[in-house]
Amino acid sequence: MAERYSRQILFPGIGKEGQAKIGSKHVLMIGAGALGSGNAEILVRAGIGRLTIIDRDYVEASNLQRQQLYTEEDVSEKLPKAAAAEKRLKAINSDVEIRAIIGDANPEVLEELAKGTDLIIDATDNFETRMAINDVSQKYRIPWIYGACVGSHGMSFTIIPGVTPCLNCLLRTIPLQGLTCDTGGIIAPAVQMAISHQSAEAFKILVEDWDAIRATFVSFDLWRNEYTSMKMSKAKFAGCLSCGEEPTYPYLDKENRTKTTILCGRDTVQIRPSVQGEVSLEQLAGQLDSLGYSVKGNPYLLSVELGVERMVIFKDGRALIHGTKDLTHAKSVYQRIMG
Amino acid sequence: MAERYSRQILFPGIGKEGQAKIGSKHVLMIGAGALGSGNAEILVRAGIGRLTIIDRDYVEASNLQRQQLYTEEDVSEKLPKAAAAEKRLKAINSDVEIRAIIGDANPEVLEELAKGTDLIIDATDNFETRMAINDVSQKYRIPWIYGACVGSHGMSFTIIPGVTPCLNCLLRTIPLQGLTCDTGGIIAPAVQMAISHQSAEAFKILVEDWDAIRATFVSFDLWRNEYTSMKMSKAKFAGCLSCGEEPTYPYLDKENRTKTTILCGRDTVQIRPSVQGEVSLEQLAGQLDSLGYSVKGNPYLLSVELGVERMVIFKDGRALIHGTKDLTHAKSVYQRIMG
Amino acid sequence: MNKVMFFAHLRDAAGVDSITVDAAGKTVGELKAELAEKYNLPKMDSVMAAINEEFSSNDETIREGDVIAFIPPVSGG
Amino acid sequence: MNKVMFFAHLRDAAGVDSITVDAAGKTVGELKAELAEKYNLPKMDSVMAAINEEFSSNDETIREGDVIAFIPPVSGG
Repeated sequence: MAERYSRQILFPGIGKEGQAKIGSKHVLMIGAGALGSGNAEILVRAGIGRLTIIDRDYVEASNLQRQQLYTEEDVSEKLPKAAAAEKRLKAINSDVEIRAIIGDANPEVLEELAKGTDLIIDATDNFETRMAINDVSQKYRIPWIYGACVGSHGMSFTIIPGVTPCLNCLLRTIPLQGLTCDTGGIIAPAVQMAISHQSAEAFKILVEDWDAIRATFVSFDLWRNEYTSMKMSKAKFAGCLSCGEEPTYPYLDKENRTKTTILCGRDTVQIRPSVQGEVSLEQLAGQLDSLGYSVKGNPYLLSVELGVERMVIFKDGRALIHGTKDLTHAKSVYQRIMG
Repeated sequence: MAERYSRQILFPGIGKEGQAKIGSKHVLMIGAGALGSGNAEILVRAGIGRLTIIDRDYVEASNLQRQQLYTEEDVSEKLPKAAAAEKRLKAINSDVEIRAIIGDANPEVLEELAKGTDLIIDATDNFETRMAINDVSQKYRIPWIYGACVGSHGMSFTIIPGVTPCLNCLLRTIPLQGLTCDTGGIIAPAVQMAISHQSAEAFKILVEDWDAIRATFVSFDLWRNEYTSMKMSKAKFAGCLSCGEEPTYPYLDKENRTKTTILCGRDTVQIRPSVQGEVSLEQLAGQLDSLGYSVKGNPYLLSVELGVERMVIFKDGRALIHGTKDLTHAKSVYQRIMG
Repeated sequence: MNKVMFFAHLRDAAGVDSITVDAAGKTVGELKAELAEKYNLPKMDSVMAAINEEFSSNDETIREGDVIAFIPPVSGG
Repeated sequence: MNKVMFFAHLRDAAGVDSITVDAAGKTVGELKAELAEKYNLPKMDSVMAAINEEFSSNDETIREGDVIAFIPPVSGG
């Protein structure tokens, strides 16, 4: 199948040399949801050498509208996403070495998986994992590509250690509430637009065309017909604890992460978010209510019915997930709503 | 599977009402290559009512790098793209009524297929078919969405009869040579970016959110980090024969189309393009040569080895495709090189 | 005067695409706090800001004529 | 003076992203013909033109300061 990659070898930005580089590289994909599906498929079709992909969730019916690796059969078999992704990716390109991991991408796991890879692609749905990716990227000098989407809106930014600012320079803290696909909805074109940007940047990094890297933070809205590029030359923060002069990689620290505990005999998991702060219960209630979730509350807490589970969330961001004993699943449920 | 579309129903631009509309609409997809694969998959995942998709080619190894509906198995079985697309789309969403047609989308076929549909999506690789789509769109008052990509570059424009200018207003004639994926190469991120724009516009048309339609002609280059929107308010041409005051729909006319003839006993098809004009043989030779094709020529003609077939092209655009008796295949070979 | 543009769900929250305010001399952080109160905007502390299409921290001082954009970071994927 | 920008493969053909020329008073069609010859640009007759980000036909007359962009239509799909 030498013919197989002929059309991308014809593209002057890749060429024969670039194709050989792509074939020798190892990419780590964090998440196998919408962005993970699309980014993984593009890289595998392009003939990447090795792909490691990690995801903690199962394929559900509500995923099919935008997660391109999955079919109705995967839903009825309740396959873990990582396993279903591996199956499809192998049918697409049997030459690529694929390692699929069913599990939570916590900082220890991330550090272990990242070692020796050439690029990390962000396909997660929460900022806690992104901040850990960001620290791992700085610690091991591995580029990573931020991407996210909600509704018809999305954004992307490429982070090259030692060259660009990092995500911690921009955010300085983990946003306590961010719009997610479960609270703001999502349409597939916005997913694909975020993927287009992430995968184009991935190709540039894999073929080592550093001059071509997009230096701006891009943000778009396909329904409102908007496209903005924000220059980032002044964004680097010397005091940044992730990429500054004296880095401590704070998001690899056990203190700075969501804690999950099973509450004995109660079929309930308690979630303590990594950042302390005040959640606006009123706003969250309004949002969840307008989305059709059944919400009850008082000034101290909110209770939301989420199908199988019920989530009770307190003003400080702490939550109880009733109806499960699975720590990873409970964290996933929490982060899908809270971001 | 009421849950299935929940995330796009959550998006305010669609909602329950929009989802019901999507489920009642019929889309005609012209082509099942890169743009056809991606656009069809998004619409089928979104729960479109009916999809008609037409394509004349077979799945080849060089398609796998960017055509997301196909696998290695489809290549080894040499499946027609329409058949392979139907198989995958049904596995994705068994509720959608899919009609897959293996054949050439010539003007008669287009007219017949378009009747009664709500939207035509351009996923073809040549301007002759696009101009015929454009005339059918005007004649039957059906919106269509132009999309195209080469290298890391692409463009899209939405055409609403009676509202926007049409493709014939912009081009005034069929470009005799346009860069194609076979001459300029292509990377998958550029395909996905064109699809993002086409499918977002498709959603707006299907849910009848006319105010949200992008009124500009969008053009981008992911490797050069460019994104341009061209305003089209002055582009409508009163004398346009497709959408002007006295339309004749010239591209539905038998005179204005590529003619193919089998040359008896020679295993050769002759191609006469719809537009007369001078092809720059020198430039074409240089281009094909730098792409690695074996090219010979003299001031009157060029001869190019294309794997199984050999194409001889004359200064006036006429060509002989040696090595085939299949009219549709010969036209496909010609248009892949000449656009 | 200064044009202030809202992106994504901030626009829904504010109810407008953009507003014109006199923000010269204020820092980005001060403008955020002011707008958060006036328009009841959620979580302005984690919203990114750009002045004339260039990323800006909360400490940056706004000058006459600067165009400010507020872009909320998005989490979905 | 006028800035003229080339997109996609026109840029490769011209060898530059953009040039500055004095095109005031000329029509878009005249400028196309002139540049086609000077830079040996292929198939300029089917290239779309924009003046100040607005689509423009070949008959449009260019004014001092106008920014012109040439966008070749792409066929691949």
